[in-house]
Order: sequence, then C-alpha cells, then structure tokens
Amino acid sequence: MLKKFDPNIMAFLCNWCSYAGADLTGTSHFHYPPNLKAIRVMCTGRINPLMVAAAFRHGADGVLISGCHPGECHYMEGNYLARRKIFVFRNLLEFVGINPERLQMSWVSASEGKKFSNVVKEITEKIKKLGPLTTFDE
Amino acid sequence: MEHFLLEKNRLNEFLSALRNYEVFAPVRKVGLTVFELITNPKEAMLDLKNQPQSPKRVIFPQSEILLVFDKNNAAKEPKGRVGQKPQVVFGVRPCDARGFHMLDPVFEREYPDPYYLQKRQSTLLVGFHCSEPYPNCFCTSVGGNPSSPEGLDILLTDLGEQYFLEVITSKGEQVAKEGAAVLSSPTSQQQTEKEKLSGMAPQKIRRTIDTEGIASKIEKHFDHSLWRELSGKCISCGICTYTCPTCHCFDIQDERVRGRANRLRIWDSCMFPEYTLHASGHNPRPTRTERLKNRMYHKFKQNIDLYGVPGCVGCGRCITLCPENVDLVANLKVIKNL
Amino acid sequence: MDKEKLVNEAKAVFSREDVACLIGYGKDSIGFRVSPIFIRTRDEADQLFFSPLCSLSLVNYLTLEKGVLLEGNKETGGEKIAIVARGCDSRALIQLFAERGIPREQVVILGVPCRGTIDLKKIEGKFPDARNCTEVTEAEGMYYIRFDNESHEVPKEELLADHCKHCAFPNPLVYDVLLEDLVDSKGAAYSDIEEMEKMALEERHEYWKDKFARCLRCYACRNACPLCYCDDCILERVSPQWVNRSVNLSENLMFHLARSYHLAGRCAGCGECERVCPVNLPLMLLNRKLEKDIKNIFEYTAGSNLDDKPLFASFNPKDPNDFIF
Amino acid sequence: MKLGVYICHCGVNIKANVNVAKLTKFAEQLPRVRVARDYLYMCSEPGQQLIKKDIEEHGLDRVVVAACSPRMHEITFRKALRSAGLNPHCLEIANIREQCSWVHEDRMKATQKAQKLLAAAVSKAALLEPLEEKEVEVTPAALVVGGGIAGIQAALDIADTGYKVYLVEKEPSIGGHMIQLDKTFPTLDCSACILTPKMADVGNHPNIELFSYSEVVAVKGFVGNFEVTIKKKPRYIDETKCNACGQCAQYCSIEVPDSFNLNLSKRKCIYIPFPQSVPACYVIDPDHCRYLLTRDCTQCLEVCKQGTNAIDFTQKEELVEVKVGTIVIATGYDLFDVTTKPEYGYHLYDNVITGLEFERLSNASGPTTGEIIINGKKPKDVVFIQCVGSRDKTVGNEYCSRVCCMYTAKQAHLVREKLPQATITVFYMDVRAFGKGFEEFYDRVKQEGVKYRRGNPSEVYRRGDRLVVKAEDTLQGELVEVEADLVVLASGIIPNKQTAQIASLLKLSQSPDRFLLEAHPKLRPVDSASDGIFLAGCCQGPKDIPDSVAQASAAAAKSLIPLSTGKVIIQALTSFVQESDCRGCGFCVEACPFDAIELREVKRGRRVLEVASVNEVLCKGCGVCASVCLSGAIQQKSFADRQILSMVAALGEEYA
Repeated sequence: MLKKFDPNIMAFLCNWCSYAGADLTGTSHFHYPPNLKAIRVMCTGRINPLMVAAAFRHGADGVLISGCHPGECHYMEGNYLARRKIFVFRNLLEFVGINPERLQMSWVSASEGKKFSNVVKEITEKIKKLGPLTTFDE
Repeated sequence: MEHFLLEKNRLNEFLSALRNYEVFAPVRKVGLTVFELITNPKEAMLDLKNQPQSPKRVIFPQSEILLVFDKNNAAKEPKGRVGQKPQVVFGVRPCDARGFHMLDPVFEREYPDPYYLQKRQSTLLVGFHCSEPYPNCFCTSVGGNPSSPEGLDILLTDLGEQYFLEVITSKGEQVAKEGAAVLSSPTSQQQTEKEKLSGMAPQKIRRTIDTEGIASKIEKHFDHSLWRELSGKCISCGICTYTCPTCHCFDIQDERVRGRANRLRIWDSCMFPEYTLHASGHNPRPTRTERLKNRMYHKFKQNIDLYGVPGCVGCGRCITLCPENVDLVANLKVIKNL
Repeated sequence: MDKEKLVNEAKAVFSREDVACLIGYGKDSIGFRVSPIFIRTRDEADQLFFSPLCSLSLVNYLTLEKGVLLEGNKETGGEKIAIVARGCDSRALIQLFAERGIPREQVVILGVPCRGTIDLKKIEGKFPDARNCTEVTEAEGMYYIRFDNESHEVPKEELLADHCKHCAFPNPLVYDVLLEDLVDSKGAAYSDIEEMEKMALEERHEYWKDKFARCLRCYACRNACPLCYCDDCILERVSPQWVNRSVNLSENLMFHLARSYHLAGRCAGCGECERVCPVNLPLMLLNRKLEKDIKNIFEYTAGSNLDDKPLFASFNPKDPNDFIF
Repeated sequence: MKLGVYICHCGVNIKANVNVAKLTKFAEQLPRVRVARDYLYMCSEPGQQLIKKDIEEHGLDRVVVAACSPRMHEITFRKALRSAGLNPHCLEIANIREQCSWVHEDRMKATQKAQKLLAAAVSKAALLEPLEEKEVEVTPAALVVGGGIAGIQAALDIADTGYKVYLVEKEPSIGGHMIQLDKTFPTLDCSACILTPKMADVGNHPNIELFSYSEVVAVKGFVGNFEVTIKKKPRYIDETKCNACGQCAQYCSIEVPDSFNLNLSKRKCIYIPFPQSVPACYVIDPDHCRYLLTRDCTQCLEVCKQGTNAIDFTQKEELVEVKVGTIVIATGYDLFDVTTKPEYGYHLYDNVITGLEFERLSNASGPTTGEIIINGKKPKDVVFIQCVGSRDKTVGNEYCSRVCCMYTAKQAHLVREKLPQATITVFYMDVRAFGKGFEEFYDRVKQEGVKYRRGNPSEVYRRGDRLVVKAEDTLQGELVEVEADLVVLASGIIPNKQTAQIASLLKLSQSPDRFLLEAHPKLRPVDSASDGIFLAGCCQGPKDIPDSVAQASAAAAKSLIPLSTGKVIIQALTSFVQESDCRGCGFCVEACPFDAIELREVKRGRRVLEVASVNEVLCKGCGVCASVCLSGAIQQKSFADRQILSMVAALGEEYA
C-alpha cells in the first residue's frame, strides 16, 4: 500500500510576532496539522534564503517564513529586508523548476493566533496537493 | 591474440550481444560527450574527438559511497556497490586506457584499494585507435601512442566501413566470444591498412616536448621565481585535475542527510587551497604558484620516482579545457629551458 | 581595435610610474585562444592586443590572492594595477569598488567599448583544426577571420557569445583612459529568459536537472567570477556545511542556487561562469533571470552606480507583497 | 559534551497529548545526551532542582528543556542554570506545549512532532556557546510621553522616588482628556477637582521638567541610555515671565473655536486652555495670530509690555536633547469619529452630540456653565446611544471601549439631576458594569427613572423640529421610534492619532486594534516589547481613570527598576564578527537598522584592511547582518548559521 503523503514543513518564525502568534494559537487551543515544525529566529531578517534551500535539501517539502506585518517589525526593517530576499529566491526556485509555492511567507502578529492556525492549515493543504519534493532526494 | 573484423553497421548487434556485461559508452548528454551506462546500443556515440572527461570515473567515480551508517552507528557496505555484472567500457581512447595503467599501481601497491580494484578487475576496456588527435594532444611525448593497445582489452581501428578488432587480453577474448556471431576475419589487405594507419597516427600529433631531463630540472629549479609567472593565469579551479585521466587524489567525508549517513570518497583537487590546508590554519601551498608547481612536480618528477613513468598520458585535456589557457606543454618547455 | 593605440596608451600608463602591473589580453599561440597577460614593464606592452576573441574577463585577477600582482613587482614600488576593461568588466569594477573589494584609486582602467565577443566553443567547433588565428575583425554583422593563411567570413550571430547577444552595457561605465569611440548600446533584452519562463515548471525542472547532474564542482564558475572573491567560500566550508561535498544532483543544485543567489544584485553580466564551465552549464541564464527580475521589480542594476546600497541591504515598503500568504 | 534533557508534563497539559515516557526514551538515545528525565512541572522548584542536581552530579554542560514556549520560562531555566554554575545561555528549549500538545489532536503525531522538536533542540544545544552578559550604566532619569492622568501619575511616582522626569505633553497644558470631564463615575467626584492638585504637583515638582506644547521627535539608544530629542513648539510667550494675568486675551481681537470646549465656544487667539492649566502660561495660536500671519496687530504685545513683558514673537521651534534610562508611554486616546456613522446624524443636527461634548455642556466651567442647554433650550427628551464605534466590525473596532456604559449612566444621572422632568432613554447592546461600584451605580440610575432599552438604533432623523431615534427593542421584539431633542452618542475610544508615529519612533508594536502592544497580555501588561519602554493608560487599550492610574503607577514602578539598580544587563544575543572571514564589503553596515556596525581597520599580515565591528550595546540582535553576509563572517550569537542549520537537519530526519 502506498504510504499517504505526510509533508514535512519547516517554518522559520520571528520571535516577536509569528512565534508569539503561534504560542497564542496554542494558548487559545486552535488546532492545526502537526506537519509544520518551527524554528525560532529573532527576526525574519535573520533568514538567509540558503537556509530555505538547506531545508529542502534536508527533507522539507515546504517552508514557511513568517514575521511581523510590514511596518511592525520589532527591529523596524527586518521583515521588509526578508521579503525582498525571499521574493527573489522564490523566483530563482521557480526558474529552476521548483514550485515557488513550496516557499511561503506570511505576516502573523503576536495577536493573530487564529490566523497562524489558518496559515498552517492552508500551507499544509497546499503542500499536500503539490506532493513530495523529490528534487533533493539523491 | 586474435584479429577480427566488425562491420560498422553491425556494431549495435555486437554491443547487444554483450548481454552479460554492463556497457558504458560515450553518450551525448546536454551537449556533452560523457561515459555512461547504456541500455540501448543506439545511445552510444563513438565521438572520440569530443570527450572532455576521461572514462576514469567509470571505475573511480567522483563520489563513491564506501560505507553506510545507521542510527546505531553500525556500518555496512552500500547496496549494489560492486556491479552484479562485469562492465565493458566502450570507446576508450588509447591515452585514457593508459591512464588506467597509471592509476593501477596507486591503488594496488602499499594499500590495496578494494573499491577500485574490484571494479577494475571486472571492467573491460574496448578502445579505438586514435586517428584524429586533438590539437593539444601530446601522448607521444610521454610514452604513449595514438594506436597503442596498452591498457586495453580490445582495440578497434576504423577502416572506413569496418572496424579492425584486435583482442589484446584474455578478458578481451571473452568479449570477442560473446560477440562472435557478428565478427569475421580480416583480409591481409585490411591487416596492412590497419598497420599503415597505426604507423601514421603518431605523425598527426602536433604538440611535442622532449621530457628527457625535465624531472631533474623541476627538482633543481623548485624555488625559481619563474613558477610565479607560469601560474599567473591560473584561477585555482579543479578542471585540469577533474578531467585528467591519471589524477587520483580523493578526500574522505562523512555526510548525513535526512538520517542517512554515508562515508564517501570524493575526488579532491590539488589546485584547491583547501587541499593542503592544515587544521592549524597553516597552508604549505598557500598560493596558485605552489599548487601549480606541485601538480607538475607530482606528474613529472614524483610519479617517475614512484612508478618509473610520468603521471601524464598526454591527452591534452588540461590544456584544452583550461579556461585561462594554462598550457602544460608550454610550461614544461619553460622549465626545460631553464 | 587599433593595436597601436592600445599599446601606446598602455605605455603611457607605465610612464606614470605608479602602476605595478597591467592586466590585458595577449594572443595565445594555439588556435583562437587569448590569454590574460600581466605586463610589468613598458616594453612588454607590445604584447597587448584586443579583438572580438577577447571573451574572457580580467577583473577576477584583481582580487585573486589579494595583492599578489603588486607584491610581484616590489622593485618598482608600484601601487596600482591597470586593467583593460570592456563594458561588463566596468560594471564588475564598479560593483567591486562599491563593495570595497578593491579601492577605486588602486585601479587604472583602460576602457574598451565592446561590440560583443566570440564564444570560443563556437569558433573552435566551427574550425576545429585551426592552428593559429592571426586576425579577427568585425564589420556589418560579419566576422572576418584569418588563420593558417586562410580567410573566412562568418555571420556574427553564429559566433557571438550568448550573453553578449543581450548586452545592455557595451561601453565602459567607468574608465581612466578610453581606447575607442563609444558604441551604440541597446537596452537590456531578456528574450532568452522569457522563453525559459514560458516553459512549464516540470519542463524547466527536467532541463535544469539534466544540466546540474553534470556539474563537476570544479568551482571554475566561482573562481572565474569577478565578484566571487571571498578568501574562504562558504560553499566549501564544513561548519556550517551549506553544501555537502558529494557531487550529485542535490548538492550540485544547492551549490548553484547558492552561487546564483549570492550574485543576485551583484552579477555584472560578464559571462565568465558560463565561459569557463567544462560541462557547458548555461549559468548565465540563472544570473540573467535574477538580473531581469531585480531590474524590473526593484529598479536595481548591479554595477551601474557606485553609491547604490546593496540590493539586499535595502528595501522599499512597496516591494512586492502579493506573494505573501 | 554532556547534555541533559528535561521533559515537562506540565500537569496534563503536555502529557495528555504527548507520550512523555516515549519522548524521554527517545531523548536518551540522541547524540551527546547524558541524562534525560521527565517531571510533572519542570518550572517548579523541585523541577529546577532536578536540573541543578544533574548539572552538579553529571557535569552537564548543555541543557535542553522540552516544555512550554521559551517565551514563558526561558528566563526561569536560565536562572536555574546560572545558580548551578552553568552559563545561562547553554540552554535550549523545545516548545512542546504551545506549539505541539495544545495544537494537535492526534497523540501519536503530536509525539512524533515533539520528537523532532526535541531532536532539533538537542542538535542546536550541542552547538550553543556560553555567552557573556554585559552590564551598562543607567542614566537616572525617565521620560514620560503624554500628560494625561496616566502620564501625570507615572511622572509623579517616578519623581517622588527621587529620579528626574522629563514629561512631554503636546498640548499647551497637561491634563489630558480627564480635565475635560465633568463628574467621574461611579463616585461622581468632580474630575477637575481631583485632577488639578496632581497637575499642580507636577508643575511644582523639583524632579519634574515639564515640556508642554512639545513632542518627542527622535529616540536613539537602548534601555538605560536613551537619547531623546524633544521638539518644543514656540508659544511666543516666555513661560518664565507669564503670570497668566489674562490681559493679553482681553485685548486680542481674534476669536477662534475653543478646542478645549470641543469647539462649542470661542476663545481668543492668545489663550490659556483652561484656568488651571499647567503650566499657567498663555500661548499664541500661530494659525490665526495676525501678527504672526501678517504682522499687522500687536495688541497683546503692547499690553503685555506694560506687565511682565512675556510675549516674545521671536521664539523659534527648539530641539532639546535629554538622556534618560527608561521611557513611559502615556499618549492616551482619541474619540471615535462619530461622523463615520452617518446614520446617527451627528454631522446634520446640532442636537446630536458626543459624550465628551456632553461633559463640556454639563461642566460648570464649560460653555454653558453647566446648564444643559442645546440650541438655547433645555431638552425635554434625551436619548443616549451606546457603543458608537465600539464593538462594531463595520468601522473596524471589534473591542469594547470599557468606559461608555458607565459614562452614559453617569450622564443620564446628571441629566436627571439637572432636568428632573426630562425623559431619558438609553439604547444599549449590553450594559457592562464590571468595576467597583459600577453595578450599584447602574442600578441607581435605573431607579432614577432612566429607561434602558436594549437595541442598537438604526437611524436618527428629524421629524418637524424634533429628532427621532429608530431602533429595534430586542427585548420587546418591536420596532420603536423615540422622539428626542438631545441625542448623546456614547462614542468609543480609539488610539491617539499619533500612536502609529510613536510606535515607529520607539519601535513598538501595535495590536490589531491599533493600540500599543504589551509584551505579554497577562504577565507583562505594562511592558512594551522593547526593554526600558513601558505603557500606561489608554495608549495600550481603553481604560477608565482608576485603571489608567493603576497602570501608570505600575509602569512607573517597572521603569524604576533599572533606574534604582543603576545597571541593566544588555542582551547577549548580539552579532559578532569572525574577522578572518570578513572581506570588509560593508553589506552588514548598510543593512543594520540600528547603526550598530562599523568598518574598522585591522592588520592582516602586511596588509591593512577593513573588517566589520559590532557595537554590542547598540546591537539589538535581529541578525539581519548575518543574512546579508556573503562570507558568513558576521553571525548572531545563539542563532548562528551552523546552529540554525543543525536544527534544519534534525527536523529533516525521520524518527521512529
């Protein structure tokens, strides 16, 4: 029997907004699929797109980067800087034939616990539809 | 050994007859001629002139898994490491065949290397007489010959409509047996023509250098300032070493991805600064000058000391493929004239 | 290019006495090959030449083993390096100056307006037996080539290097000496990239998989690049290990994603990575794809302005946000 | 390297959904793990003792705790490590509660995820390095932004402790909204009566330097060492000379609407907002003053010359720099703009007013000296409409403004007191009388004959010379039309319009309701996310006066901690440069939002080159620099590339 595809999704969440938002999701007991596993960073601006590539290489079928809404970065600009980098990297992924939908970015504030659970649900569904990422299987 | 004749239009049949072998042949992939396992004889491209990579990698691959570890740190051999079937490499140039001869003592002596040797023993080399050498070929200057059977098990010579097939070794004899159905006997005229072609071949080699005395010159002028000039253009990439049929340096790495842990052997290149980088941070060959000198020293001095021959078959790839035209022959001449 | 003018200007550079070395193009003895040459005295300048065969960039020599070109000529007490630079090279230089790879004051630039260069692989493919090419000139869309006492005419299109076909910067943007009159320049064109973008995702995936599976990881693309000049490349480190040493599709793809990403907003478009690749990877497609997006979306062109902030150290609140989940 | 792994049951919070025993077994076989234990409450004293004992007995050098979010107990466990002699930064927390047991239903899958999170934490922990926590001196002074009741209270509390306070108020006088109110619910004290003594205290306090008619325009630095730039707008009157005699205003010929009275009356162009203003100093309205506009009037100047000669038209905007250790934000609120609910006719009818306008009407110092007169008449029928702009998604305000129920009840009571014959109807959605004495007061008002009808009016329109309030009484289940000649809209509270500006100035976050976001809704309600910056009053959310005062005192107490200890520990998670890898390109310098990195010359062999250098005091530890560095030379402590990558690799593995 074919094993049902259970995607591995890694998330990089900024400490101040999205990680706190994900905590609030927990405190509020909003449920979401366990496929997503978060790595806490202080700011999305810390994220180097090569970390995303590494996540794919190490077995992630999808990656989520989530931070503060524009203008609300705890460090003022980190999320803007991250957005630019991730935008470019998504284009690069698409150009080499990797579906850019596998790399998602969202803005989730510390107060948006519900939104975080919705984001996780949607991204999990999305990655399930896309199927496993086999490019880095070798 | 025996001589046969193989009609060119029956070549595919001959290859198909080698059912008991895994056949590697030059194939055209994304605009490149590379040696790969073929499943259909039609894939074979007998493009002898355009082989930027030597068939070295069939026996000594660029990355080779030596051991696989599991969670409990138990090591085991990777599955299917040794081919179930013996291998035939088809379309080998005589210089590349000689390259294997140069590799053999490295992997046989002192520390016999089972990974190399097992594959080497179960691999048969079918070569082609080299009738159209590259502009940068200089095999005749380093003891080779475009029609040399050295290192080959079977040598084919292109006679136009047919190949003249010479069985060189007993391994080759076995292959000839497998394909016997499509082989015939050559006429004496064909025999003569073949010999004539062989005789002409060395004259087509354009580049020559008398390597006599070079080893001692390298030794003597090891600290000469000229090395710096010779290496000025070099950009420290690995092209010359990775395309060389005789380079054999490798590194051992343990890698772990997605819970799979492998111990690998991976080609290394003495052109890379890291090659000699010590853990202390000290690097005895810190610049391109030392590295380029080392490569020439190794091939034209040390290899002779160790194995009696230069570690170079004169295939010319390092010259042709060097992006900055670092020219081994020209450099040797400079050293020789010191 | 008028050789005499080139040589005279080069000699004039040496008369300044503060120049330790001049990096230029020299004719190689084999076929169509051209080599970088390092001129250290006034008299050696006679070896210089320039023709459409000068497809290689010399800029990487400025940063290779930093300072070696200067140290080699201690007796002259020279401090500066002179370099022959085409349009793309000048962009690389501007980028280098902007990111402090080398100080502007240390470089004397002999600018060459460039009409495009010949892809060595193409011309060697067409004339594989040519022994010694003596002249290549260009006029009205044709190359006039002389070698081994033969003359040939070949349409320019046939031999022109791919990245030169789309060149928007044929003229040097920065120079101390201009060796010829400026040439007309077209705007940036990305038809090749647009074609690729039209392909289905899967199709592109297959295309690149085939390519990257061939990569030897010889690092020539990196070493030849005028803007890859870290002493210790992060892609070769083991801690952190971004890319494993294994040479396979996964690791090769990791390497090339990282390489092209590191050049995003920095690539000067000289095409060295592609030129030197021993397995013909079309690496400029990646670089140009990023260049195109960055130009269209962020209105940013690498190596065009000394004062530009680095692409990824700046942002605009109005940067694209549609892709955000 | 020896790791200890501690897995918390959190009572049943984790244990119910994660197989803790399995997780512990799993932890035992992870690389470098010397000891793995699970316990009921790891954060409890005995739980911490377990860790400390193991550190001592097993010589652990790294600790992993799998428990609740690091945002909860990271500090707790760091302290435990420190007390056992281990560097507090040798700790990594796997969040298996908020981000695992609480959010996943399938126990098996939650356990699998917990394994991954734990494996990732263990692999990162092995790469953690001890970090040094450095201390910096604290400037013994505080800045309070906003001179309403919250700001006043905070300023007084801090100043009374003996520290210098700079109080910045954008209006010409402190007092805020509270000084505009009439009586206060539910006790019916006169607002001005209880506030003005405090205002006077501010004015007279030796430790308080008041910047009225001023704004904060720039803030640099960090906790303990903020550098604040304050812009003093010109009053055109010398504060030190003006004795508020008022002669000038008598001579001034320009009349403009009086904003203090919500434009219900007029004031002169040279004015004092209200008689008890602090500072007691006049101010010239630059938008209307004839001298300032056209220089053709010097009436006030002439008369003042005969007195204290305080008028000074040469005054210019002035920038003042002050240094403080902590900052209290008390920027208060604005009223919801009721014109965005056009169905209530505020923009059409003079006798539809807001709750604050009612306060001025009812106030003895207001335009009608306290008589409720509208259009020259005393109203006979008064309708109050509650929740205007509160609990209303259509205008983007989902929250309850918390004060409207009670101020409406108070205003109904005042109407009853002043107009005993009037009919009074209150339309409400729910009456929220939650505070001390609130329910009793509400009851009293109902007893006074105020008719409470449950329903949200759909429309206010004119019929003849009267207003009609149309609503569905949802208790009676009928459509009702109530005639009125005064309709009071209980407008809700929204953040002060300068909140966004303040937020960006101080790098504070706003919650979705646009109020400033506290660091933690339960446990750090007066802290902002930035160290050394605290929130007081309505800038953080709607509050009544006692709550604002309480929060202000809390914020004052919090801000006094660094002031009184005299030292703050600067955060350890700064960036650092591996100089040998740095190529001096300066990308990090350009990317740093805090100007914390500069290029510095170093000698490498014979060469002199520039490398990046981090000012650890300015560095806030965002890590942006590390992500733009091409050579990997600049890294963030505890979030270095290799540490993050080790987690990525661990999350990529499958565990049985």
